[in-house]
Amino acid sequence: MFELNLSDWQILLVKLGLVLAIVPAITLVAGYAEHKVMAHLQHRLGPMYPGGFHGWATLLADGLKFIYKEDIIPAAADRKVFSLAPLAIFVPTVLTVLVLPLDETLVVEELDLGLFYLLAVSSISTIGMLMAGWSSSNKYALIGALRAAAQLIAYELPIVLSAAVAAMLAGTLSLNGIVEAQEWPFVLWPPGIGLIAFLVFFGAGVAELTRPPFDMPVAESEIITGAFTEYSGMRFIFSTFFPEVANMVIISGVATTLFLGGYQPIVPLGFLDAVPGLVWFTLKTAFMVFMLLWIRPTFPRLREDQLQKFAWKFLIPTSLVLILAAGAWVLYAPEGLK
Amino acid sequence: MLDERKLSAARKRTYGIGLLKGMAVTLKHLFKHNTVIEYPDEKQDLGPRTRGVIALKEENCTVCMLCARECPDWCIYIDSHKETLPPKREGGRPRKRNVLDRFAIDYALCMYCGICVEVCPYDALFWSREFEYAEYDIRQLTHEKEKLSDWMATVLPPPALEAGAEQPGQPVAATPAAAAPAPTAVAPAPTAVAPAVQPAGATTPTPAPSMSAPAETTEADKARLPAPPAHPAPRATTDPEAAGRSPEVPTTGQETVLSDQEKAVYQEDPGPNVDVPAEQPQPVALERSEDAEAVYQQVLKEQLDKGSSAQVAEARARVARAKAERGIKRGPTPLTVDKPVPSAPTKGAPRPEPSGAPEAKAPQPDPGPVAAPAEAGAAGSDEAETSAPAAAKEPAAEEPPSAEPVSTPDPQAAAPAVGGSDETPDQVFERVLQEEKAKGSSDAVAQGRAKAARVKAERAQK
Amino acid sequence: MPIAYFLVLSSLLFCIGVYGVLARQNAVLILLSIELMLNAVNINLLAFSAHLAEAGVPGQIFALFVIAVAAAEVGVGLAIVILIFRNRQNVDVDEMSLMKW
Amino acid sequence: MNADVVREVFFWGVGAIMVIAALRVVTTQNVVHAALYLVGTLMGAAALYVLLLAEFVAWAQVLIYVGAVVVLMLFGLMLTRAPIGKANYDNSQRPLAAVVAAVLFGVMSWILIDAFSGTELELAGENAPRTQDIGAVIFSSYVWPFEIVSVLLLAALIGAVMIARRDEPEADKEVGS
Repeated sequence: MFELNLSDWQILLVKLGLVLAIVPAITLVAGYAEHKVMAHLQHRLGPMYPGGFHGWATLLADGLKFIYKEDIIPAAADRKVFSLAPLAIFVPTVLTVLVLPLDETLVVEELDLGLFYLLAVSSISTIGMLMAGWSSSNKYALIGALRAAAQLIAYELPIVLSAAVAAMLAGTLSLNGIVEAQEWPFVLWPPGIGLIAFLVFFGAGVAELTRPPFDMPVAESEIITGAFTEYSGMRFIFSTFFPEVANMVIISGVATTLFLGGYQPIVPLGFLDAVPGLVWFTLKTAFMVFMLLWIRPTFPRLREDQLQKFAWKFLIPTSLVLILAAGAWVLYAPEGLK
Repeated sequence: MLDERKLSAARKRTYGIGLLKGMAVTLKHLFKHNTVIEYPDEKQDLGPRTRGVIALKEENCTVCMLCARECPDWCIYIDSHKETLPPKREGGRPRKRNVLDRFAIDYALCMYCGICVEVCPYDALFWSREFEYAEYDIRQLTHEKEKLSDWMATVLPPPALEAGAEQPGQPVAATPAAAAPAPTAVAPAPTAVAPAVQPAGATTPTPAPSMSAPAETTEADKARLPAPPAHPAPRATTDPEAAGRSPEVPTTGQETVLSDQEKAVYQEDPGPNVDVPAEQPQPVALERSEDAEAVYQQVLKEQLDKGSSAQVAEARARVARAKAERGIKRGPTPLTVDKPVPSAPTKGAPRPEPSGAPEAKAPQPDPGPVAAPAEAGAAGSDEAETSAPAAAKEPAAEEPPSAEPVSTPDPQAAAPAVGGSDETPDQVFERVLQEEKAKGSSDAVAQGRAKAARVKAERAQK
Repeated sequence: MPIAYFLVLSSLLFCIGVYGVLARQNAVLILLSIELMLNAVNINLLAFSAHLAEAGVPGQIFALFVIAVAAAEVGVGLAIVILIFRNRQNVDVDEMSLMKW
Repeated sequence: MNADVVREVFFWGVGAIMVIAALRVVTTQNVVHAALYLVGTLMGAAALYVLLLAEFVAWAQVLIYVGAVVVLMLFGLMLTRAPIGKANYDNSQRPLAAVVAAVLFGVMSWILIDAFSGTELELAGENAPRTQDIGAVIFSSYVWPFEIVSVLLLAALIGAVMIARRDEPEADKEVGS
């Protein structure tokens, strides 16, 4: 190995550069998986041509196409806000990746408050949605933005609350600490609480992604592409495709970290320890991504009121009860069971 | 009855199970083989009636504009001009015919409703299965008539008739006149369409002339003239191409299936150059007009006697009754022969007149109107003089199709004179102006018509 | 690092907030200005918390309480604004003369 | 580079952004822009909290202020009236308000500088309070204020719902629920 003498901020820059390179790459892979998995779930083939082998280069071709597309800003739009909105969506997405522990030591920036940071940063993108929708000067965009904001705020709560359950059980907000605190059989322990918290987190996560069946904010049959109706070219990519797919991976990664034991081996067998944690993390995250891809073509879109009802009348009460249960478990569970 | 409470209770019991079931369904499909046809590499066998592209049989087009008018998208563009043909016989009337200059369909606008194909009374438009005509430039999607004609080669034959359906050509074959078409049947059919178009074609397949022979059409038109003017035979799916058809064989070239009503029309007033079918189904029209119900019964009986299926017979009888009722209501008012249709029969249109065509069938119960279009069409022919007496009986007679255009009140009728006389355009202008004034037209109208006549005359000179 | 930096910045933000509250007539903009003032207070609290580190973290806790109260204030404030807008199609505080007789 | 210099540069950069954004909040003639400029101030404040070793408060600021309060504000603006382009949102007291604010700032900063001019902050990482200290203090010494704040939040929640709720008795009977 070579030795490099880098100061702290230089290391930080290198890490940022790596993240900025790797996140889009992972997004491309996940986007391609989305095309293919969804196609096969629907008896289709998905992209077959670009790149030769099963259309592996489809998204590269798509990206090229979007780069070459004209960047249109509507005449009546608020230009400044309109151009900044994709940034306000894209940057928080990248920033969330920084704290995900891919392995025991493989984490860009290990924060004491990892979980809190993650939840805080990911909540910023809501503003980007509102900016995009309002500045487009388009009623569909505005309706889409308001729907998106209402949905993101509503589902932020069950996400935070169910993540709090994980933090309570682990006794820390550090993501590494949460992973370490989990033991086989991860989700199923403590009985009931873990699994339900995981399901609540997962359900709210699907809604946070504004993916089907919770894609009212971008329901194309009513409001075209919602807040991004007026976007084109790279701005469109950075405000819709990229955050959606990247967030899909990130939510899966967070769910893996919080509930599925992160980089720990799936079953506690001695010889499996030889496998690097990154592999386990990748496997589990890929499984979660597959679940998300599986859900998408399976269920029909909810109505806006059903969507809100699901959040406020089902997920939030459930997660509040879970918090009580988790507290009781932490305080009163016999020492042998914990 | 569904008990709502039970239902909701059942829903509650299975809360979440439905979601899992749905997931199971999609998962099952993940492992099934795909059903995709990888289009450019493999092609699906499209149904024979696929609406791919509309083909134009140019020779059949009479520029009646029905397709352009009915098109919901207004994607059909038709330009035409009138040509004056010399009279066929000495002393006859010069004839006019529409010549198609441009026929274009803008497939960028077309929504493939097929209405143009449906309304075309002369079978000039067909569906073809071809669909791969995408272009890089949207302007290329406007297919001009050459391209539209090229699609004709890809038009499939019509589907076989239903069992028990009336075979095309049967009634015609029953007439003595049917003997005549024999020679035409022998003629080779140059287009891919013709043979296939008539499944029962043994008796009547009409030879289609080569589609790319506009030059011949003048001759062909002459030959086609005697075709029954009032009966475009919309049911005939073949191309009723008349080239090589003798003037004496009016109906046979088309495997035209004449319904009884139609035949009845012939018999009432066959027109000068229509061979009356020998079958003589009795000119019952006069009686029929008395009572719609009687008409119904009569037609039903006739049809059944003829061997039509019960359904067909009933349908025709109903049509007859409806027409009879309408005819009674309307009374023997003249049909709109004097309506200034683009190519009124009086101008010697060599083809059956579209505007007259539908009406010709209508007035079956009422002999009065029936004769009008039939004659009007006939009057346009070179044998117009022979029909003059008949025409005189009709309201249309106020516009006698004589060779003397000076007296014609029809504004458009001014035109025939142009080709026929040696007047200079200015003379034509003056003359028409005088005529119009004499007729009592307003100054503006008279001026306009006169100018139009002059322009036509100028064009004719060139 | 002099604590005065933070304190002066805090007072500057606070005064900007005061100006906003006094000079604006749109109710939502007044709410925004109040948020500015609350933030100035928070900076102040945290600066002193850092200054008095040996006393523990009461400054941070108070900042958290301020944030929580601010959230509650915004919730109720916006509800009032929306109610007024619904009744009067206007959120101008100058025209809110409901209490005047 | 000296850590103190870095901190100072960081402070001046962030402080400048905050002040400019705050000034735009109170002067811009576009309500949505005002709310978005407020985001700049709030994020700057969060950055300063990190500088002041209050990481937990910083992320709480981002989560609650940026993620919820500003979004709520924007929501409220768009539900009331938020035209693109300029409109007048100032009243006639602008000069007076400016004078008041300037005087207030003058007095406050004079007092503050006078009182704390020599005081230096120790911002090195080693004596930073840990998050678990905050938790421990909140749930011991400050448990009553904490409970009161939670009741306040609940009251605000219910109050907001009751105020903003439309009095339509018909709408209460929801179909099929």
